Amino acid sequence: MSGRVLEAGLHLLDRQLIDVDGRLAGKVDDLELELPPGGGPPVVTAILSGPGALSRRLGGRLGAWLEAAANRLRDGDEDRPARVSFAVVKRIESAVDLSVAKRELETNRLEAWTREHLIGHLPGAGDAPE
Amino acid sequence: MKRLFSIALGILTAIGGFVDIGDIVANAETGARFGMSLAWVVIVGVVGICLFAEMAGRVATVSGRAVFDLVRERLGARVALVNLVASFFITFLTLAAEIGGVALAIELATSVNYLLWVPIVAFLVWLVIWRVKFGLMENAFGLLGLALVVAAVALWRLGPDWGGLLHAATHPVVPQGEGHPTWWFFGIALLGAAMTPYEVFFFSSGAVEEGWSRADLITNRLNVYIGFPLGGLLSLALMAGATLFLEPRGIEPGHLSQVALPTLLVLGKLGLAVLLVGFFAATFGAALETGLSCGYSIAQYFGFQWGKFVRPADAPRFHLIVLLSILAGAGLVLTTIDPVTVTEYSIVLSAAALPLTYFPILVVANDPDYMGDKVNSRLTNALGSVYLLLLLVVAVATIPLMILTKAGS
Amino acid sequence: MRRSWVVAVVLLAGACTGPVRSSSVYESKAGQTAEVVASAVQTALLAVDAAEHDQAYGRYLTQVLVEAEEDAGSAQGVFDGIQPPDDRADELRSHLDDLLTEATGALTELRIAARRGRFAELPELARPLPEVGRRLGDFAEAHG
Amino acid sequence: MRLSDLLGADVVDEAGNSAGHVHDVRLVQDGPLVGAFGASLRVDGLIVGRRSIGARLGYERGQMRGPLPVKLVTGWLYHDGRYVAWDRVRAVEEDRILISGSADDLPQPGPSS
Repeated sequence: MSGRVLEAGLHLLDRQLIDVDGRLAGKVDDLELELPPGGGPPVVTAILSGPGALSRRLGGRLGAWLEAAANRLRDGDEDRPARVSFAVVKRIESAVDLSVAKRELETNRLEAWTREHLIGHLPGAGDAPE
Repeated sequence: MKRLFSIALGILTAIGGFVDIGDIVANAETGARFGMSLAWVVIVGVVGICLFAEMAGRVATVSGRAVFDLVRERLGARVALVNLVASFFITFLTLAAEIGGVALAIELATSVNYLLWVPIVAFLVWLVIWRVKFGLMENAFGLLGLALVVAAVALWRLGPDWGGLLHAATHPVVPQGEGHPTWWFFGIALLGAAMTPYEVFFFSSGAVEEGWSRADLITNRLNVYIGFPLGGLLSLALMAGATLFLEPRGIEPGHLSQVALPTLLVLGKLGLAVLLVGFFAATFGAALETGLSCGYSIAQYFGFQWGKFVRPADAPRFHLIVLLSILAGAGLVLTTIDPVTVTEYSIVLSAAALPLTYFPILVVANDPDYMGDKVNSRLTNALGSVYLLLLLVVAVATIPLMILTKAGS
Repeated sequence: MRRSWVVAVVLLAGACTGPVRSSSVYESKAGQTAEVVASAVQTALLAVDAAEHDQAYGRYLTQVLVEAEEDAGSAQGVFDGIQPPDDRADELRSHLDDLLTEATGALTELRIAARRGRFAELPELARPLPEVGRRLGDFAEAHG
Repeated sequence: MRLSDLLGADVVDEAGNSAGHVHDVRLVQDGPLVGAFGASLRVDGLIVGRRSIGARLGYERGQMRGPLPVKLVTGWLYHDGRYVAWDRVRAVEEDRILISGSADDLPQPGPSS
C-alpha cells in the first residue's frame, strides 16, 4: 500500500470547494462511492454538494424537508444531488481545489438564480470590488 | 514607513472598533449599579477576546478558512447547523441593537424620534456594505470611533480619586442591597459584551477579505494585542464615569442620553458633541460588522461565495442574506421594542453561546494539517484551556441566573 | 437588566393576574417604582444642572427631559394599575402616589419648558425636585 | 452508495454482536486513475467506536497538538476505537454493516498520516 491515506470524515467531508479561479463553490456535503466493475473495495467517484446532499447528512424532519425543497428546485428530471466528479479535483488540503470554473458545475444553479433574479438587478452589482 | 503606517492604522481601527452598543450599555449600567466592582470582568473579557481573535486571525491567515468554515469542518454538518442557528440569531439581535443604537445617537443630536431614523440608518448600513471598499469601510468607522476617547479625557480632566477607583476595582465587593446572583449576572453580561462572537466572525473573515498572508501575522498580533486592550480601556472609562456620576445619585441608565451625562458635565458642549460622534461611529461600525457577519456565518456554513473581495454579482446569496438581515433588523427595531433591551438580551445570550464559537477555533489552531508550524504555543493552549473551562461554566450558569434574578432586577 | 423595563414587565404581569398575592410583594413593587422614578428625577436634575452652566445643547437636554418624564410616568402608570391587597397597602399606595405625582408633575413642567426652548427657566422649575428625589430615595430604601 | 450511508452505521459481527458505530472511513489513494487527481481514493476500512460525540474533532487519530484537557477527554472517550478492514465487510444494509468473524479480534486503528 503506497498511496496517501486520508480519513474521509476528518480530511474531506465538510471542507470548502474552491474553483479554478479561486471562487468558493460549495462544501463537500457527501461523497459518492462506487464498487469497481472488476470487484474490490468501493472507490470515491464524486463529491456531492448542495442541499440535496446535505439533507441526508442532517437527517430527521429538517433533512426530509431540505431534500424535498432541493428536488423542487432542480430541473425535475431526476432526484439526485449535484455532483462534482473526482476527475476535476486538483488537490485536497484545508480546502478542496478544483480544476474547473464554478459555472461549469451543477452546484452553481441556486447561486446563478439568485444573481439573475435578485441581486443582479441592484445598481452596482457588477462593479469591481477594489 | 508605509508598513508602519498600515500597522498603526490597524491598531487605531481596532481600538475604535472594539466598543459597540453592547459595551456602552453594559459598562454604563454596571458602573451605575455596582461601581467598579465588576471592572475585573472587562479585563477577563479583553484577555479572552485577544486570545481567541488572535487564534482566529492566525488560522484565517495561514489556511484561508474563516471561523464558520472551522465550525462546520470540526463539528460536522448537524452540530454545526445548531451552532449556526444560535450564532446567527445572536448576531442578528446584535445587528438590530446596533441599528437602534445608531438611530438613538442621531436622535440625541437632532431631537427627532429615533424610529424615523431607523429606515434611513438601515439603508445607509446596506449601502456602505454594498458599495464601499472593505478597507476604507473598516478604517473610516474605526478611526471615527476613536472619538469615544473623550470619555477617558473627561475622566482625566475630572481628576478623580484614582487610587480609590483602582482599589474598588481590585477589591471587588458586592454593594450593599444587591444580591450575589444579580452581581454575577451583570458580570456575565459584561463578559458577553466584551467577547461577542461576531467579533471573531468579522475579524477572521476580514483577514480573508484583505488577503492577509503569513507576512501579516505580525499585524494580526499587534492589532489584537494592542488595539483591543486600548478599546477595553474605553469601556472602563464609561464604567468609571457611571461610577462617579450616576451611582451616587441612584441613576440607572436606561437610555443612551444618560450614558453621556458624565462626559458633558466635565467637558461641556464640545465633549458632548465628540461623544455623540463616537456613539454614532461605534454603533454604525458595529452595524456593518454584524450585518456582514450575518452573511459570513451562513455563507461559510454552506460554502457559498462570500465577501466584499468579489463583485456583489459574484456573491449573490451572501449579499441577499446581508440585505434581508438588515431589513429584518430594522423591522425588529420598528416594532418600538427598546433597542437598549435588545442589546441587553443580545449580550446575555452571547455569553451563553461563547463556547460554540471559541471551542472549534481552539481545536483547529492545534491542527498542523491547517496550521503547519503556526500551531498554538503551549502558553496559548494553557490560557485557551482555562478560558474554555470558564466559558463552559458561564454558558451553563447564564440562563438559570437570568431566571433567578429576573434578568438582573 | 435595566430595572425600569423589568419592573414594567413584572408589574404588568402582576396587573394582569389581578390582586398581588401578599402585601409584602406589593410593598417591594412600590419600592421598585420609587427607585425608578427617583432615578428619573436625578437624571433630570443633572440635565438642569448642565443647562444652568450651558454645558449641553438644547436638543440633547430636551431629549433627556422627555425620557425622564416618560420613565417616571410609565412607572407610575403601571404601579397605579396594581390592585392593593389590603389596608396597609392602601396606605402605602397613597403615600407613594403623592410623591409620584409631585415628581411627574415637576418633570412635565421641565419637559414643556425645554420643548419651548426656555432653558433659563429650568432651574426655577426644578426647585421641588431635589426634595422629592430625596424622599423617593428614602422610600425605595425603606421598602426595597 | 454514499459516504453518509456508512458513517454512523452499526457494525455487527457474525455472532450478532455490535462492534460500535462507524466514526470515519479510511481512504487510500491507490485506486484506478481519475483525471488530474491521479489515483482515485479507495475505501480501506472503517474506524469504529462506541462513542460518537466529537468524533470529528480529530483527536482520535492524527497528530493534534493540544490543548491538553481536550486531548485527555477525547483520549478517554476513544480508547475503545477499532479498525475494520474493508475485506471483512460482508454486506452494507440500511444503518447496519455486517462483518465477517468476531468483533473481539478487531485491531486498533493506527494513526492515518
